[in-house]
This record gives sequence, structure tokens and C-alpha cells, in this order.
Amino acid sequence: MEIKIRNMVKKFNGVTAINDISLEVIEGEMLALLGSSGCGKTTLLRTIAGLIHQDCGEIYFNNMEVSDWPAQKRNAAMVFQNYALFPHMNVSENIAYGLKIRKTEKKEIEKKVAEVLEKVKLIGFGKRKIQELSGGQKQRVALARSLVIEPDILLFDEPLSNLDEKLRVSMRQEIRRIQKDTNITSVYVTHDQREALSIADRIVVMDSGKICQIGTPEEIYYRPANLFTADFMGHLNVFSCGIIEENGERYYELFGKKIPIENRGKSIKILLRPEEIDISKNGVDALILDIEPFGSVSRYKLKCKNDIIYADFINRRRVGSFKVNDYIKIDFDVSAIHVIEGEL
Amino acid sequence: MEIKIRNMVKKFNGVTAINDISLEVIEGEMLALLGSSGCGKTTLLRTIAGLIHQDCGEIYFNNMEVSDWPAQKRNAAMVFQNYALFPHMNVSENIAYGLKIRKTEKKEIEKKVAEVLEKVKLIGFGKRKIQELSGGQKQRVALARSLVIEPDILLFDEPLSNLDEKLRVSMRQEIRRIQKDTNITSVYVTHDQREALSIADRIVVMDSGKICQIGTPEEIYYRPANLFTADFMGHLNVFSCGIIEENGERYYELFGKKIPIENRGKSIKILLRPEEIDISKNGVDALILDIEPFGSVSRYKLKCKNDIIYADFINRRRVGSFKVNDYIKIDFDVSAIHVIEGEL
Amino acid sequence: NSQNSATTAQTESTSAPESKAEQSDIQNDAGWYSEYYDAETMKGKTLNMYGVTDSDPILAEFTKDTGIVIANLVMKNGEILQRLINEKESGVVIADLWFTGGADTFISASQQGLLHPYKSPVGNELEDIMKDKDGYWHGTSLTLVNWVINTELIEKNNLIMPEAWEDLLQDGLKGEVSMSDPASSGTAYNTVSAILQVRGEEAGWEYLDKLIAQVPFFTARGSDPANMVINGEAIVGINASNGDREMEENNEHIKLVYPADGTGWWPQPVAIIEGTENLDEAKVFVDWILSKRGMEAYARIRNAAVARKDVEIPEGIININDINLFPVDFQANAESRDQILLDWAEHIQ
Amino acid sequence: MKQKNSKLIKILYGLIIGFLVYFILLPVMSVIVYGIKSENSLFFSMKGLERSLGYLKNSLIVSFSVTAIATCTGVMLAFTLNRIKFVGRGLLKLLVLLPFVNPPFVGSISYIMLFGRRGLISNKLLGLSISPYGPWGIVVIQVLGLSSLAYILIASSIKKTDTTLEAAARNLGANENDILRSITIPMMLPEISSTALLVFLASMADFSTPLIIGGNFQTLASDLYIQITGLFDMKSAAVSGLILLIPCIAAFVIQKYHLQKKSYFTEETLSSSIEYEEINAYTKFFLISFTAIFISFIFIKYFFIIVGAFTKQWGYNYTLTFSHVNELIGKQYKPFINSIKLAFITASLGSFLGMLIAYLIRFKKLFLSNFVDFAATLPAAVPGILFGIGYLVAFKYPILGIGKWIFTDIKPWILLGTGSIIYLIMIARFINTGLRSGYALLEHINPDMEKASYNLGAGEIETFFRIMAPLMKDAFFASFIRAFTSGMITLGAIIFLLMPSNKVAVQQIFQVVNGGNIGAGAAISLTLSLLTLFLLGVFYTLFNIVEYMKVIKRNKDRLNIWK
Ligand SMILES: Nc1ncnc2c1ncn2[C@@H]1O[C@H](COP(=O)(O)OP(=O)(O)OP(=O)(O)O)[C@@H](O)[C@H]1O
Ligand SMILES: Nc1ncnc2c1ncn2[C@@H]1O[C@H](COP(=O)(O)OP(=O)(O)OP(=O)(O)O)[C@@H](O)[C@H]1O
Ligand SMILES: [Mg+2]
Ligand SMILES: [Mg+2]
Repeated sequence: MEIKIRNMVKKFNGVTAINDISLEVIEGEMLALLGSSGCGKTTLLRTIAGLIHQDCGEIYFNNMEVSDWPAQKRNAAMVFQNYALFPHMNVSENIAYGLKIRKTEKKEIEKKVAEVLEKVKLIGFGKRKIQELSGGQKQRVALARSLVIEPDILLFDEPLSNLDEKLRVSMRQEIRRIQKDTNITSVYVTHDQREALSIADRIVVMDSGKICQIGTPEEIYYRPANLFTADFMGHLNVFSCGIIEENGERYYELFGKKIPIENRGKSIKILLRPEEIDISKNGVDALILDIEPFGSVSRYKLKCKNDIIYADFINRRRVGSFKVNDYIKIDFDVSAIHVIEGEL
Repeated sequence: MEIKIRNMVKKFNGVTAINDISLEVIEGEMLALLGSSGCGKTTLLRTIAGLIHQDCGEIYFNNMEVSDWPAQKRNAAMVFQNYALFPHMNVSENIAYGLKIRKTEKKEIEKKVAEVLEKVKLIGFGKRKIQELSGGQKQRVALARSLVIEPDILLFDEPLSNLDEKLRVSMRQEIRRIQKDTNITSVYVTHDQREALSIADRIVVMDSGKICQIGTPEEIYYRPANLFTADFMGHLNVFSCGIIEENGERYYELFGKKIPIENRGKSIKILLRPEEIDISKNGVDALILDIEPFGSVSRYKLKCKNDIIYADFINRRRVGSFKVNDYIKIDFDVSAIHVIEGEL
Repeated sequence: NSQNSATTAQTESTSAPESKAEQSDIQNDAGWYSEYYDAETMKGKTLNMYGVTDSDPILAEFTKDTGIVIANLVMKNGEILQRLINEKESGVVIADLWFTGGADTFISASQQGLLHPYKSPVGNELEDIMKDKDGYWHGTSLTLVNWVINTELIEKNNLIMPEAWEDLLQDGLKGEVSMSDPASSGTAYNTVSAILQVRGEEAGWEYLDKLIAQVPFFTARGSDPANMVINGEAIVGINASNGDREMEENNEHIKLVYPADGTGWWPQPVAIIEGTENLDEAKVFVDWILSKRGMEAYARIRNAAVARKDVEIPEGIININDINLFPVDFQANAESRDQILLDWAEHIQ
Repeated sequence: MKQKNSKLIKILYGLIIGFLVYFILLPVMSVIVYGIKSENSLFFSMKGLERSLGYLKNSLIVSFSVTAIATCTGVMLAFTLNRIKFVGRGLLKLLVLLPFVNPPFVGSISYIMLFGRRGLISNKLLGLSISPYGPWGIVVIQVLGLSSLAYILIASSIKKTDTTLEAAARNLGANENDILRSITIPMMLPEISSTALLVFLASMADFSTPLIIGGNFQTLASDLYIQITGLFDMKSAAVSGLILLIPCIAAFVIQKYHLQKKSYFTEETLSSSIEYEEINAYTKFFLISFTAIFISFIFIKYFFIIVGAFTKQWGYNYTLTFSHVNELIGKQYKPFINSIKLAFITASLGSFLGMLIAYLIRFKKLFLSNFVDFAATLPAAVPGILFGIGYLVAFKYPILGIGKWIFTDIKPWILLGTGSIIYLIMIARFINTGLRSGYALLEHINPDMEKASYNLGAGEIETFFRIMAPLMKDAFFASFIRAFTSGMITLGAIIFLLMPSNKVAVQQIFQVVNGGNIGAGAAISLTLSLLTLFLLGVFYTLFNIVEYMKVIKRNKDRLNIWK
């Protein structure tokens, strides 16, 4: 099922949640929707599901306009951000609900429910009341409830936000496997860019109800179209440089390196991701101001000349021996630089 | 305020949520509570707050037993996992609630609410109804509501789970700053070990209602006491090795390296974190099976001889040029190895 | 014809002090007299009264004359009786007076010691049948059994306007006669017992059987038949009233008919409640209501047929002298009640 | 050791238990003992028992039908008027509440004039001649009245619907029918069953409708009334009351245990809007026309009463006149004030106590909660007049009734004969309405709401007033309306306890209607209704004043923005 959205607008008494969005989701793809809190992700998902109605714009499934279709005709199962589990049913009943509606045979329902309970690691929880679950368990029930019906479209609204890393990874793989196996077109809202990078075929970055960029994870990460996307996808070192013209050559200088540039503008912005910065004997001196350990990576706050620079170094034990106030020498590869022109 | 928990047990009709936990939280420290979904984190927090009552065991605040104190006397503000915002009050009223209860002056309340709204980046949302907020906005209101009263104890139950990375980092810093400035003893439940590592003074790792390990982030990460902790804190390569005795020397072999060991057991487990593996010309050959990009780091699934090994490499562009099915040479530093004896 | 009119000339209360004789003359001019009346102390006093009808306008008149205020609480006969029983048991006396209600409940109350005997000197004016011989109660007005007839429907259905009891048995009234249940309504019980007393057991039941066949169902309350006739649910309803024409005046299509061959009746008494703390004031009221002045006010305001015969009868009121009243023995009425009701239950099956 | 509760709560709870024992259980027990103790009561003759059982059957037939019909109607009304948008909804929402301000006595007269054998609509218009008397007459009249009760109870909770659940079901492919069957209705079960219970109890205890319209089909409650007022046999009445209690208690138990198994609260306690975005046109048409027809039935009756109050002779001569209204002018106004005072105080206190008990039982898990629940509900099952007798026979003794065994000679304070006893009996009777609506609503409130408040340092009282009370506000008002309106026209329960100097307004109507002047009766009933309606409007405004202020302020803010 291919989804096409044209010029969609949605306002809530005065607040514009979606501001003229056009978007295509290709058949069988997993599209991640990334964006800051309150930027309209949930709203977009709900309009696709038909749970709220857009003020303007159309939605097409396989080139058929569905803007006026009721939700139950769309066969687009959604994992709700707040779970929306039925409190008067137990775990199994919640999961079986969609199947029952589809008049699946009782035996079949039991089988499928058992299977999906295993997939979300909730074996033995079938008879539990919803109120007797922990936050993460509820979230997994919500996930299971949508996965089990194998719909045409799957809409995930931060489906793993309350799970620990290990479970999240395995759920993610499960979701990905099911989605690939059954070729279900999926839209996956997440607040976690790492998750988006690892699960999505393409990523949409949204800001205040608008789309900032659409692209593959690689494009989004390495070739952000604008500062917002770039910054959003990971902490960013931004340098404003003036362009120097010498002997007909145009270049700019960063940490003493002269880097040629073909650009005609007067000033540019240079983006350098923290992980592109390297420790090197030939580098420039930098003072460690702070170290924030992130598991396999630590983020270093460095002072280099007058710039504050963030750098991510892998957390090897030998590296771990750097301490705050140590001096290190840092370098970067010119190819790692991403240049954005003008005043962004 | 120092918190002491002694032999606490809590069962929910048959389900043991907390199984004999003893724990101390030092005055002014930020203790992170990590553990898999459903392991009893929320339950532990709620017993500290006095919202549910333990079946056995005692709680002391500053050596005073508070086991029987009602919640309102404990002055331990909690950020609820499900927010628990008051639906009949708007954002400001929700935040002001605790202050009103404390009979703070009206002017003062207004000032504080405005301040905290700024801190959680919700300026202009004061008059909004709770039902008109997005998931992440609600979560921030919940956070603000607890922070604003500057209680003796702060209990955070996954307070940032619905926020994007950028917001999360800034909220985290804000929380940390407030906590340090006011020296409020805090317990911080999170499912995100990176968050725990970066925010906590000490970390408690829990599993099925029990404590697995307590320690500083460093201890927990580098010197896990058991396989569960080790695995939970980041993906882990585990090798079971037999110990070889030759010429009176005891050693084991890993990727062709002979590593001496003083241990007397017959078999050991060797743990190697993915980030400790390095690319090196002198290393052993490994085939790339899969690459999962995680932002600044990518996780590589490698096949090395008959072992499947996970390795994290920093995501530099030059490294990024490796592709699935490429061969690379990998190595590791012996000092990076963590050995756990016997059959864990 | 009305009952024998032997009046007892004996006055019990000859103990009235001489000094008050002068006063009594003045009051006699006003049309009433009570030896217990003391304007100074009694002015503004409030008495409590139970009753089955709204007596407020009369009580207002009383207040005008004496300065004593009376608050009246309207309840049903049974409710008053039950309250008095229980209030007596607890020693809490709420009401001082009981004015209006069925004579049978007054008899029952006096037997249970709920009433305070007071032989009012004014009571001498009343016929014996109108009062209790021990002074427990005095009748004030008469309640008369009558028929409420929907004239519109009589005309429409070409029926004979009923005048005698036999007329209720005409074919056209089948299912159109409304009557209350003698077990629960004083009106109906009085009618039944009067018919039995006058016609004798056998003939009485014979007639009643035919009457029963005309009635679709027996209503629970005495007031229901009249309402049914007003609403057009029935054509004739057996009803009881004070002799007033109010219902006719309020409803153009309604006519109140007093059966020519006799009708049941009972007095509406006044009595003093045992244990009242305002005995003197209560006696004043009894004296006042039984006086010519009181009765006249009563007749005028309530359009009631009153017990005293020397009272001028205002326009529009039935003159009891024109009506053929069944001779009734209230005491016997009360005694045979259970038996009659048992018989009745069998006859309606 | 479960949830711990503070001393305050325990003391409060103890006081409540004391109140319930004293002012509900004691009188009810008294009346039962009173009935059983008497030697000559009907109870001890087989025939008497047979007779009572016959009436019991009638009662059950009527009450079951009424419960089924009125509850369904109430659900449909609540649904249509709160969840479907259509033109004129506001008006219907107002009109549906009319039966609450039921003009006493004349309502049934109006009904008979319209639908009786020679009724204006049934006979003159449609040419029918059906007797309205009998079981169906009772059912129809009770349904018309009790559907509104059902409506208001359900409506207060329907406003708390979490529509995301329906959205989730829709999203999983359920069509509107499925959703209704599997989500919406099951989620409304607490209020539906609560309502059904109250409707059942109200129908069982209603004696006036069978009296007026039952013909020779009388119920246990009306028979009980007849026994007291006609047969002067209060003891047999007490026994009938005892028999009447049995099915009522059974209904209570069934309702209670049926509900306890499931949970109904969700994370979200309020949805921003509960209206259906779209709804099947046929369904919409059906629901709206059903509602409109039902409400027009109610309306016609009221309109006709207005006609009665302003025409020369209701039913026959429709010349306009103000004579009935003029007659009112001379009437005492004090009874009206008394009525308002009584209804207002008892309705607020009763509803409040009921809500409080609901809250304590649901959220506090206190000891004896089943007992408290039962005791507080009991008055709903006892016909008012019987309850009144209970007070009469219990509180005629000193120290609130139990002094019977202590003081034999001295005469200390006796409740009977004081003005406060009618207040107490009314409060005792109104607790159950508050309790039921409180329960129904609390089922939907996430207990974490309360916990969050404690956690922020609020004590029990503050939490109750600041968090729970506002959340339960609608339910409180629903209960208040019901209690207030019924307080304005209650007579049966207090007739044995009233002081002559403290009469209530409804008595005046009783007097007028008894006099056969139904036009004046209509006028005075109407006055009482309008007064009630007006007061309700005032209360409603006061009650929501804070919100109005907010709305006004908001609009001002908006305007300022535009400027
Ligand atoms: N019912 C509503 N009324 C008014 N404003 C609303 C309503 N629902 C959402 N909004 C606003 O619309 C914007 C988009 O909301 P949405 O829920 O789509 O955000 P989101 O991207 O899902 O955010 P999050 O990551 O925090 O869940 C937010 O600013 C929110 O405050
Ligand atoms: N009311 C309850 N009745 C029965 N079991 C319960 C109840 N509440 C929690 N549990 C169970 O107790 C265990 C611990 O729950 P808890 O909420 O403390 O987990 P948690 O560590 O917070 O998990 P998560 O990270 O998923 O929120 C879970 O297995 C849960 O299913
Ligand atoms: Mg969202
Ligand atoms: Mg939790």
C-alpha cells in the first residue's frame, strides 16, 4: 500500500499542528518520522489513520483518495503513544480484539495471540489486567495489539519509548522483521534519532508542523539540508567562517587548515559532527572541559582556541583514561566537513 | 535527606514486584535505577514516595523510620511514568498545585511557574489544557510540576522517555543542575543506560525485583559484577574459554592471543564490549555481516572464525565506507577484557 | 330525616367565676365566648394543629378574634392517628388540636387515650350524635356522601341523570361508575355500611353486588373517583364532601348530586390532644369553633354544612335539612368494620 | 497491611458509619421489628402473606420492565444528547431534565387528560378509547420520569469518556456497531448498572403512580401506603416493607458483585471532545428522532399543565384566565421558603456525603466498606413513607432512639418533634444518589490522579477538594439536581415528622388538589416547578461560576490577541 499526502493542514483551535505537509510513503517501506516534541508527529499519524480529520489536503492510499474514509476502513493499525489499551479487557483480550473484529477463528486467534505474546516477551501475561502491568509491559501490549492483525499499514507512535535498550533492540528487530516479511507500509514516529537511523528506509525530519527534510538515513545524517536537521540528528559543531580570497583562490581556515572552496558567498557555516573529530599527534591542542559518558561513546566538551567543540570518542579503556583538564591534540578529516552556505 | 531501605518486599496478588531490596541513597546524590521492563523500578519508587505500602521492610529518611508516614508528609515529589496530570487544571495550574498546597504567595507562585516553564521549554503553554498537549509536552509538565516545589527528595520515573534527544539532553542538564544546586536527594528511573551513565552519581541495576549491582557509572560499566549487569549496560561479546595449562603457566586464547590468567577455575567467561574492538592491521580477519548505524557510532555484526562478534566503530566518514560483506581486520586490547569466573 | 334532636341542657361548666360574667356578655356580642380566654397572655401564642383539610382561612379568622395563631398540618386520617400514637409514646406532644377528619379515627383515638376530654359549654348546642358523650370530640361540620357526575357524558351517552341509588345500576353506566375501596377509603366504607344498615344485610348485599358490577375497579383513595369523573374516565363517582359546591363551581361539566333516597355522612370533629401544654388556648379554640361566630365563619369560608342548626346558611350550600341522611351509628360502624370488609372482599371476587 | 490511612480519614469514616447506623439502619431495623413484633399483623396469616406476595409479583413485573426500558432510554438519550452534534441539541438537553422538576400530583392528571379513555390525544385526536389504568399505565408514567433520572446519571459519566479507546478500536478495524458493543457500552457498565439499580429501586418504592394509574393493579409499595393511610395498619405496612426490601437488597448485591471484577479507568481521564466526528446517517436519524419523540412526550405533558394553569377549566374550557394564578397570591410564602431551605441543605449535604463515601470506599479501601455501601444504599430501597415510619418509631425515644433502653423515667433530648429530624431523614435518603453517581464516575478516574496530589504534599482534605471534587463535579451536580428536585416535592418520608409550624410547599398543593380545583393545582404545581427550575439555574451558574469566569477571561485574552 502506497500512501500519498497532499498539502495537509490541521489546526487545533488556533494551534497549527500540521502546516501544509506533502509526503509519500512507498509501498513496503519503513518511514521514520523524526522531530522535536510537539512538532505534529502524532497528529500526522492520526490523520493517516483517519482518527482525526485534516482541515485541508488529501490522503491517497494506492492513488485512491481516502480522505473521507472512516478509520475502520483504512486498515491502518496504530500503536498509540499513550497505549489506549482497553481497561475492561485483559492482555489477551486486548490483543485479540482486532482479530475478533476480523472474525478470525477462535483457534487461530489463540495461536496468533500466543505467538505475538512471545514476540513481545510477555508470555504468561495473557490473563493479566491492564492495570496490573508496568509501563513497559503496557507498551508492549499496545505494540502486540497492532502487530497481530497484520494490517495494510502500520503506524507506530513512539512504540518503544518505555523500554530498556536491550528490549528495544529486540523489539525493533521484531518489528522490522514482521514489516519486511509481510511488506507492510509503515510510518514510525520516534524521538530517538538512533532508532530512526537504524530502523528506517527513509527518514522525515519535521519541525513545527513542517517537513524539514526527507531522505535515507545516510542522507539525513551526512547531508542534512539545513541546520535544524543537522543539529537534530546529533550534536553538531557549527563554525561560521569568513571566506578568504588569496591569489584567486577561495578558501577558509579551520584549526589552521586551509580548505579551498568553490562557493561564491561571503560567509558559510561549517558543520562538523562530534564523532568526526579524532585524536591525532598532528592535531591542534584542546583542553577537556567535561566528559559525558554515553556507553560505548563518551562526549567530550573541548576548548580549542576560542571555540567550544564537542567530540565523541569511543569509550576504549585506554581512551577512558583522559580526564577533565587534560590536554589532547585533535584533528579532523576535511572530507567530514559539511558546508552550508549563507546565513542559516 | 538520606534514604535507607531495609529488606523491602512488595507483592501484587502473587506477583513479587520487589523481592527483599536493601538500598541506601546518600544525601544529595543522584541515584539511577536501571533495569529491564517490569523489574520493579516503578514499584520501588512508589514505595519510597509512600504511594504504595511495602509488605515487609522499612524505609528510613535520615535514620527516621517513615514506613508508616503518609505520602503527603514525605515531601518526596515524583514524576509519574504516566504523568498523572490533573485533567481539570491547565498547565500553569498543574505546576502551581504543589506550591499552592505549600501556601506559597501568589506572586511567588507566578514567578516560579514562569521560571520552570522556561526551563522545560514550554513558555506560552501556561493556559493550555492538558488534553491539548502532545505526549512530550505532557511529560515536561509532569517534570515541571515536581521540580518546582524543590522537595527533599525527587523521584523520577522515566521522566524523559517521550522527548527527543536534544530536549532530553537539555532537560537532563537542567535536572542535574537543579538537583546539584539544591542538593536534593534523587532517585532516577530510566530505561536508558546511556542516560543513567551520564546523569547518575551511582547506579543501581535491578532484575526481577532484586538488586544486581550498585556502583558508580564507571564500576557498573567497566566492572560489572555479573553477566546480567554487563549485558544490560551495553551489548556484550561473551566468550567461554577453557583454561590451558602449559609449563606451569595458565592462560587462555582469544583470537590467537595467549592471555595469562591466575585463576584456578577450569573455565571462565570473557566479556568484551563492542567498543573495545578496534580495527588494526595486525588483527584477525572478520567478515562484516550487518551494519546498524546508531548516530555517532555504528554497530557492526562480524563473523570472526566461528564467533559472532559485535563491534562499535565510530562513525567517521572514512570508516563509514566499509560495507556489508567487506573483510576487515580487528584487534582488541587485553586490558579491555573483563573476566567472570565459572558458569554465570 | 335527621336524627332525634334531643339536646342536653345540662351545663357542666358552671364553675365560671362571677367576675367573668360581664366579660362574657361582651364576647357574646361578638358571637362567641370562652371562659378560658385571656387576651393578655394568649396574644401571639402559637398552637399546632393536625387535620385532613386546609383550614387556614378559618384559623385566620380565629386569630383575628383571639390573637392566637394556629399552624395546621394537613395529613391523612391514618397518618394523623399513627403520629399521635407514636408521639404519645415518646411523650413529645407536637399538636395541641385535631380539627377535621373522619369520626371513626377520632373514636379510635379517644379509645387509645390520645385525646383530652373537654365538654365545651358551647357543645350543648349540638345534637348528641354530633359529639362524643365524654367530650373527647365535638363535630363541627358534616361530611356527606354524594355523587360527582359528568353531565357532559350523561348527555352524550343519553343516560338518565342519576337521582337514587338504583339509578347507578343503569346499563349505560357499566364500567363508568367509580368508587373507592371501602378497605382503604372512609367514604366507600361509610357508603357500604350505610347501605347495609339501611337496607339490611341481604338486600344490602344484593344491591352492592349489582353496584360492584358497574365499577371497573376500586380506587385506593376516597378522592380518586371525583378526579376520574372530572377527567372523563368515569361518568359517576362516589365522593364525599362538606356539602360545598366548589367542585361544581370549578368545573362546568360537573354536578354534585345527593341521592334522593338517602346518603351516608359523618361529622368532622374537633378535639384536644392529650398532654398539650396549651390546654387553655386549645379550649378557647374549641369554644370558638363551636360558637355561632365560629360556625358561621366556617360555613361562610369553607362553604361547609355545619353542625349547628342555628347558623345562617350561605348561598350555594346544601342545606342538610333538605337532604335525606342515612341514620348512622358510628359506634356500630366501627365495631362491624372488620366483618363488613371481609364480606366485601368475598363479594368483589 | 494495605494502604494506610490517616487518623483524620479514620475519624471521618467512623463518623459516617455512625451516621449510617443511626439514621439509616436503626430506623429501618426499627420498622422491621415493629412490624414483626405485632401479633395481629397480616404477616402471620397465610392470607396476608399470599396477598403481599401477589403484590410483590406486580411490583416485580412493573419494576423489571421499567428498569429495562428506562435504562435503555437513558443510555440512548445520554448518548444522543452528549455525543452527537445536531441543531437544537441545547434545547433538548434542557427539556429532558423537565421530569426532574415534576409538578407533583398534577402530572398524572395531565397524563390522563391527554392519554386517558377520553383523553385529548388518545380519544379526541386519535379516536381511541383505551383505559390508561393498569400495569402499562404505571410503566409508561414511571418510564417517562425515570428515564430522565437514568439520563442524568449516565450523562455525568459519559462526559468522562476516554475517546482514544474508541479511536483505538476504530483503528483496529472495528465498525461503529462493534465499538458500541465492545468498547463504548462495556466502558459505560458502571454507570449503566448503577443507574439500573437506582431505577429499579425507585420503581419498586414508588407508591403514588400505582395509586393514581394502577387501577386494580396495585404494587407492594402502593399497598403499603394504603395500609397506612386507609387501613390505619402501620404494622402490616412495616411487614410489606420488609418483603419489599428483599428484592431490592438482591438487586443491590447483584449489581455490586457484577461490577467488581473489572476496571474502567484509563491513563487519560478527560478527552478534549467526546462528540462523534462522523456517524452513520441512519443511526443519527434514529437516535435523534427517538430522543425528539421521547422528549416531546415529556414536553406535551408540561405544556398541558401550563394550559391547565392558565385556562378556565382544564380539560373542558380553554378560556384564558389568570384566576388560578391570582389565587396563589394570597397563599403563604413561608412553606416555599421552608421547602427551598430543606431541599437545598439536604440535597447538598446528602450528595456531598454520598460522594465522599463513594470516594472513601473506592479509593481508600477501608474496613467495613461493603457494609457502608449497603447501609448508604438502603434508603433507596425503602419507600419514603416506610422510612418515615422508621424515624417515627426509632426517634421517639431519647438520645437518638437508643435511649429507650437507658432512660426509663427522665426525658432528655428527643429527636422527634424537633425541626432537625426532617433534615436528617432527607440527608439519609439522598446519600445514595450521591453514592451511585460518585461510584460510576470514580470507576473512570485513574487513582494516580489522587496519588500525584499526595505526592505533591496535599493532605487528604485538600486532595479531596482540589482534585477529586472537581473531577466529580458533574456527578455531584447530577446527584444534587436529583436530590434537590425530589426534596422540593417529597412528602411521604417527612409527613410523620413535620412540624405544623414548618410546613413545606408541596403540602399546599396537596391541599389544593384535594379540594378538586385542579386548575389551581396546576398553577401552584407549576409555580413550584418553575421555582425549582429557576433555583437549579442559579445553582448551576454558581456551581460553574469559576469556569464561566475562565471562559470569559479566555475570550477576553483572545480578543486582546486580536487587537
Ligand atoms: N487537541 C489539541 N488541542 C490543541 N492543540 C493540540 C491538540 N493536540 C495537539 N495539539 C498541539 O499540536 C501540536 C502537535 O501535537 P502532536 O501531538 O502531533 O505532537 P508530537 O509531534 O506528537 O509531539 P510529541 O513528540 O511530544 O508527542 C503540539 O504543539 C500540541 O500542543
Ligand atoms: N497492580 C499490580 N498488580 C499486579 N502486578 C503488578 C501491579 N503493578 C505492577 N505489577 C507487576 O510488578 C512488576 C513490577 O512492576 P513495575 O511497574 O515496578 O515495573 P517497572 O520496573 O517500572 O517496569 P517498566 O520499566 O516497564 O515501567 C511487573 O512485572 C508488573 O507486571
Ligand atoms: Mg506525539
Ligand atoms: Mg515503570
